[in-house]
Amino acid sequence: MAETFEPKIVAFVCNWCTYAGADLAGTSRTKYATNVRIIRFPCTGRIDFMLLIKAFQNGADGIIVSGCHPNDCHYTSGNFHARRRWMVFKSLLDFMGFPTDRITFSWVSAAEGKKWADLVNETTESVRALGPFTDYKNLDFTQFNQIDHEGIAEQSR
Amino acid sequence: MELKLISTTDIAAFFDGLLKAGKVVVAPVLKQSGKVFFKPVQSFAEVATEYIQTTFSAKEVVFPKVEELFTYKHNEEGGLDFNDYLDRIPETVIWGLRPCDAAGFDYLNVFFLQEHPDAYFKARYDKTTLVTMSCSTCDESCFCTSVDSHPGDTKGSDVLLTAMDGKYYVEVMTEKGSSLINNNLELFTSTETLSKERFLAKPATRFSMEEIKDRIQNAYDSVEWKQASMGCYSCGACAFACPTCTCFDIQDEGTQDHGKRVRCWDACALSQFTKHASGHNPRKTQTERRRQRLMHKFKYSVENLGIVSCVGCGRCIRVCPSHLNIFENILSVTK
Amino acid sequence: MDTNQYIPYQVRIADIIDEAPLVRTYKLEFTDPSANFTFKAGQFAEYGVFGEGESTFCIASSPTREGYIECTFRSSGRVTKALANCEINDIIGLRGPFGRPFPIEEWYGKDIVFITGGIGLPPLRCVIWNVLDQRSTFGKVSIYYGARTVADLVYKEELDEWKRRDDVNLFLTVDPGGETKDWKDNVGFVPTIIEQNLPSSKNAIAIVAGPPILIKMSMPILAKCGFANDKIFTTLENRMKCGVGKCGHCTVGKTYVCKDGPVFTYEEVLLMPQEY
Amino acid sequence: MKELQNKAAELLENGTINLLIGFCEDGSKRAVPCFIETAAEANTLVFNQDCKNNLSVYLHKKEVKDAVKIGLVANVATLRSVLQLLSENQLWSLTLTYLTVNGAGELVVLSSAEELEGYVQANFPTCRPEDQEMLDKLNAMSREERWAFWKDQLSECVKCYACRAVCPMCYCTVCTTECNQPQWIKTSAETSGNFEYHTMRAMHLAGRCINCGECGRICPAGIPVHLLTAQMNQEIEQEFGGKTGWSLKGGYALNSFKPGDKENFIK
Amino acid sequence: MARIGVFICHCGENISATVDVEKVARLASKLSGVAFSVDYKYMCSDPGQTLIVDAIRKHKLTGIVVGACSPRMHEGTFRKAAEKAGINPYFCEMANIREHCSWVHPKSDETTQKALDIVRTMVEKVKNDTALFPIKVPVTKTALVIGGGIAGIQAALDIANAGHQVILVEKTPSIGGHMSQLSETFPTLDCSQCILTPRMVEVAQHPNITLHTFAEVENVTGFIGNFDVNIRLKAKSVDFSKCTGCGSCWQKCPSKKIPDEFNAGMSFRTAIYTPFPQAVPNKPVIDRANCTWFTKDGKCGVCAKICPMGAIDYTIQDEIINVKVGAIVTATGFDIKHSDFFPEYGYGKHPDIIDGLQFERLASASGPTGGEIRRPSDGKVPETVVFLACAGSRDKAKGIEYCSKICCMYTAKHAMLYKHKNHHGKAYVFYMDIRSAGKSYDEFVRRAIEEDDVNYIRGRVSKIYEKNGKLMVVGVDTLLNAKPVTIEADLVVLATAVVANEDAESVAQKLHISYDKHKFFAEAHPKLKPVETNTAGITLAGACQSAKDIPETVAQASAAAAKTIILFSGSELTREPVVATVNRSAAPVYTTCTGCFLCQEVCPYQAIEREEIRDRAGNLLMNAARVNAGLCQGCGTCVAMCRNKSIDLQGFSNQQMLSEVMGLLNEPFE
Repeated sequence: MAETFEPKIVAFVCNWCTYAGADLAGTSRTKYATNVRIIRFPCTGRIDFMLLIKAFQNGADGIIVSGCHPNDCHYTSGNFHARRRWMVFKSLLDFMGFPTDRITFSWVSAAEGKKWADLVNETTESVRALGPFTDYKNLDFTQFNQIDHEGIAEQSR
Repeated sequence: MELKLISTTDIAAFFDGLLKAGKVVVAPVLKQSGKVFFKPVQSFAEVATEYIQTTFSAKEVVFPKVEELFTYKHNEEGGLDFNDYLDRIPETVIWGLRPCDAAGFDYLNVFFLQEHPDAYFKARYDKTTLVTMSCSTCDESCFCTSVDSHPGDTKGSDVLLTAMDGKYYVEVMTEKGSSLINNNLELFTSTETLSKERFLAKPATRFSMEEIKDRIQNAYDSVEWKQASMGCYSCGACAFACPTCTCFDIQDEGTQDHGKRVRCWDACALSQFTKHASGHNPRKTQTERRRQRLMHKFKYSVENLGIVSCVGCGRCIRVCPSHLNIFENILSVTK
Repeated sequence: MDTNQYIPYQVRIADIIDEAPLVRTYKLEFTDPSANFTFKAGQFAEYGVFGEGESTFCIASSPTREGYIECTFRSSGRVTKALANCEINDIIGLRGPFGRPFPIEEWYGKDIVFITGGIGLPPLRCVIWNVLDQRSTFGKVSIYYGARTVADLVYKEELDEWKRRDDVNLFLTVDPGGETKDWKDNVGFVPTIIEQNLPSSKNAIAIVAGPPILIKMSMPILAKCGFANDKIFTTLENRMKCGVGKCGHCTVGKTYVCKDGPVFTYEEVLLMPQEY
Repeated sequence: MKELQNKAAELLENGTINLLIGFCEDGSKRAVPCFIETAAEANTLVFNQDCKNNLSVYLHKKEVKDAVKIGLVANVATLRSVLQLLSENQLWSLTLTYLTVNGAGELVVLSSAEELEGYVQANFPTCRPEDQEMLDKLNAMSREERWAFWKDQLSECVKCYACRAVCPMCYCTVCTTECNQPQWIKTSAETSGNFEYHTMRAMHLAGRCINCGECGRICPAGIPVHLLTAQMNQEIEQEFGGKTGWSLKGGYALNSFKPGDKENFIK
Repeated sequence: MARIGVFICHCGENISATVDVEKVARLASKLSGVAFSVDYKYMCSDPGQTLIVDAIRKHKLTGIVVGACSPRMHEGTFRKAAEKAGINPYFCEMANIREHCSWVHPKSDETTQKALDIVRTMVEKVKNDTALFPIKVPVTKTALVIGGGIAGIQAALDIANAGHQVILVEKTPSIGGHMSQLSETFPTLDCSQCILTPRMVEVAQHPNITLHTFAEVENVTGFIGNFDVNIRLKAKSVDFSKCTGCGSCWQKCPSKKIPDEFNAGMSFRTAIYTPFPQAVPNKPVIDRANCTWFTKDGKCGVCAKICPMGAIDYTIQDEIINVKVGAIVTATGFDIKHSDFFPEYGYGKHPDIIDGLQFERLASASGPTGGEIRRPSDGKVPETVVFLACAGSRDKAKGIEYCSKICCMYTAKHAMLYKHKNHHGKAYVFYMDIRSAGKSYDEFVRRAIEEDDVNYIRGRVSKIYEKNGKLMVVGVDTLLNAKPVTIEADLVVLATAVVANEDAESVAQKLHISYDKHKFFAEAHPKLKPVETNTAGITLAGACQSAKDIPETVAQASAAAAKTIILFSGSELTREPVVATVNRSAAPVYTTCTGCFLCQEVCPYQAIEREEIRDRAGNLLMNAARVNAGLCQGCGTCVAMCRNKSIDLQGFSNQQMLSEVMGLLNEPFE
């Protein structure tokens, strides 16, 4: 492809730290890549792993998941639970051969506007390097639905 | 009907001929799991040879596990544009299915095309040709002979191949069939009727439709249903493996503006199958669900369409997690 | 090649009436004028909200009223909720008409007795209007209708109209406790009201629809009045997907409610297993 | 064998149990689950190597629950799942008696949760060698190879939900797959939908699965789904410690935490 | 389909400078479900809000999306507007196209596209919004004040005087805090003790105040209006009910060589002691770490023998008491760096290099020298005293970038006090800048320079070393073209940096409040909520938030008190309905919850309860989880935990979050 590939990056962030951190990046006019789209959760503990799958399924090329640093959770322990869940989820995806380097987990506090900007930039670059996420789209050639028939008809010619 | 012979050495050539003719050829393929599935193949080499029965039936060629009915998209006028693909289905040959599967197609054909013909099934079926292989082996799950069929049955097939040492005895049953043969007519020699008997497997006969025909009538009230269904975990394995199970669900995938409407297999054994939004479930217990399935195969379809919709392929027995045995159940409830 | 049963018509919501809590009536007009959609009383359709799916309910308007159809539904599941969120001028999908209608032609000259409760009225409304629009071709018309509370009564205006008409006997009731202070009609369960005003079964047809309990309670009374089982009609509502007797969801024994029904005589119902 | 039959008969006789869930042989001599309500039928019971089914699943079944006092012929895996279920506040309406055969081949009858716990801990199973072999094989693969492996496997899934149906831990009355407001999991068995489903299932079972391996064994399409949860359990065990189906107290890894938990994967 | 209104704000130029707001509004109108879309200069302005209200009424909108600033900024504003127009306020969502878009990206199509995507996402969310209604929670009208310094004292008195109960917890044996150590206070030079002591007494005697000295907060659970606090009453070893505070015990106590904290280590105290003569309560406690009875098991016991009241009780143990409070004022105060923090000044090895607090004690009439300024080493009156402002403060190298704020003023005060006491002595002040903003503060500094001729030298001190009995202070005078200066001093006073208490972090974690990187507690908003914390019901007072002088501290303390009193003004408070719920439905379903109760563990607020569901006959059908809306804070951890989605979070429901994701990733239109 001629023009550089612009990855779609979805950020799942908690309201109290990372969302505020992103706000701070804004108030301090820290510039960063436009590729990220933020979805706000009350707490990282609220983030359902299914949403990550759904995001990829619907065309996300990369995902950022970020919340309060350990001990700073507004709800005291949401991020601790989230951390375990992520760890298990990540290793599950790894085991299934899913490219987990497309998911960036991070802690960004309300005071770390700069860190947020850097995080977005780094993630955007790394995902751009990985290229568009197609594995998932390619999954959906079920044996006998017509799309595939065409596909096969093609090949067999 | 024409009768032909083709040598086992030429069979590959015939097969490749079909591919060359641009047909999609779906044939049994052995996968690393040790199970055999119907797959579109690119060469004769891929085709599995040693197998009693494929795990799932060939019905998914004409009735896919997921089938897109149409895509929809909002247009400028505020309405929607629909787009189905009925005209885009390629010529397909199913190779090496068993006579029981072919018999299944016979039922599917009647079922889907009666009263309100199913456009999708028809479109696929019209483009599909069945090249069936008689069974030379069987296992204790096979019981085709109990349901008025047998390992060399031509029912539903377009072409039936029966391996006779060194050659295949070819029974061409339909127009579709002969046009397939004509594709490489030079490979075939004509022959008179031969007896397949000694080349066919001998599955045990568990019962005869004749003997249960009457007793099935009041089987609904049999007390045996509970025992017959206690072991049922209520999964859909039997229905999904079955060559004649036709139940499906219709789902939308996408947003209100654009997406597709698909139909996918559903199974009467699943507890949600008949459940209303209110939570009311006409068939509350597994007993009722199991009964519905079996009664449908042996009684209801006979009453509605005059066909027993069980072809005795034994798949449901092989796949059942708790080894529920359809013919044992039928025997017990018709005692 | 036969028409594709699965491609829906597109209908525009022309009007919305809030009947009762969670219950709405939509007036639907076909976007494509050339669509010559004809149906008979008692038939149903599949109403689809794209992206959500389809839901089944009867056509509540009378075939005698042409150019539009109406449907009344209670939002309970995914699709009906989405449907309830629709606004006037939204486009929804419609497949149908499906199923066996009421044999109205066979009823000419006969008395008609309607018995229903709550959200069971919509399936009968089409027949009622059908009958009333051809009033002279039928005998006496009596309607027994009740709901849990006054608020739960649907088609309130039409109920008033029927009440005013002298060629309709409307017996309106609400369950005990469901009445409001200015409620002038009966209080009590529908069967009780029938007991108090027994209809004559002479040359008459009874049509019963509504909650199973209502049907169960009414049947003996009708029998007592001398209604033969084949003179009593009802309509079943099983889960349906395709509407054309293929998907298998609606089967009751060998019967496909969608194509063999939804209208059945009580005689036929008695022959089915109790799976509805 | 006889011993088991007699004991079962006795329990049914003296009303300790109303229903016994065990194994008997079907027409073709395969061990299949059976449900015995009278002492007379007890002589059909068998218990041997190919009695593989995890019968604890049936304890969620309405027809079975109605019996209240239930006897369960169980191997260790099954007992382990019962233990896990108890720790998850299930089976509260049942009075259970467990019949099993220990390593020495003698009949063991357990009639209380505590006895059960003791027995399970004393006879705690390890990962089946063939599974371990597969896990090692998969872990040795490259990311792409693993993806290809699972893609190929999952493309065969028809969503018959047998894996869910035979899983004692899948006792939800309404599964996420049936939640349609919103629709989390595609109903259709397209591969991506299958991926969703199996990821979801593995996540929900990670730290709860008791590795009976039934889901993999019975999968009609031959998909080794049990490997997913087996792998997860191993990772959880080494990261957070704790075994599933080990004690009545439970101790679910994903609803607890330690401030010092692994976080090297977090930027 | 819903009828959504989209309102795109220019925010003056803040958004429109980089985002093509007209285009966003135009394209938003094409989104499915959007019935109305408009852009406007200032949506938050009155006309802007009126625009919204009118649009909602005119177009019968069912929900609105405001594309403007962060919801943390104006969500409330626009929700009110929605409510005013007659729709439930929770049908209003904000699309953050300023902080998250226009401010962080250059003017470009991408930026506009992003704004569009953000709006579309919120449109999808608002479509799935549901009407929510505030939750009422009862309020316990008792306040907990942590810290008995001037901040805590002020807050406690204000709340108590408003008629509410106050529990004041102080970790040392007496209230008073740092202020009690000060000699005089700037800018008036009135005696600190004289103005403080009456307040301390008032606290002790106030009917509404329960005072717990020598006590610490153990842990805090619960939430605004309903905190549950455990307080550790450290073992005093003295029965206060018997003790009269006569003092014979500490006069007779043999272990007398314990550095006196109150005198900043410049004198000694005994093991049984009261921190200072005016202590409140004026009764002693035993410092067990230094008492031979405890260190050399059972030796001594003099105090017990001597005590006329038999009040001494070595067996007293720490006691944990539990209190229920509705609000908490955090006034834990500050600490200062000590001279050992400064390598260049010899790590505090030289006794005559002291910190400000020590100088306060030297200057204080109640101090070790009775108010005469004598140098610690040999008790001589110093002829030359050098004061160093900004010792550590505003020094990146030392990791303290901030200004300690009070040093300039107290250094001037110190210099003055010295001059007043020794008219012939010389006072030098090394400073970077003089920060004397504040009422009659600069005048005060001028007085030091002009009337008391204190020599102010603008410049830093590079090092201090000893040379024949003198302290050689080496620095530069940046005003005299950076000429190096060396001053022979007898005493050097470092105005060391103000820092957070060392236990600040653990206190914050007990209270579940956040803190900045210097361990000062974080206010909820730097400008608009300088007193509140992010945890509802907990406020800040004084130097625990940042360095403050006394008037500021007192002001903030009163503010904190005011916030608390407001909270107590009603018998119940209304809370955001963003809480989790476990689904319920009619028979035969009842609920989809399977009662595994694995969610109970994850709830930080113990908000998940068990409910037994029974049929009409009373048979137990199932156990299901239920959320206590009063306790639930809406983190949603349980929601993500629940396997079959039986729990959902109002305002962040599964439906909402999923449709956000879907909406976000739907192909960008046109």
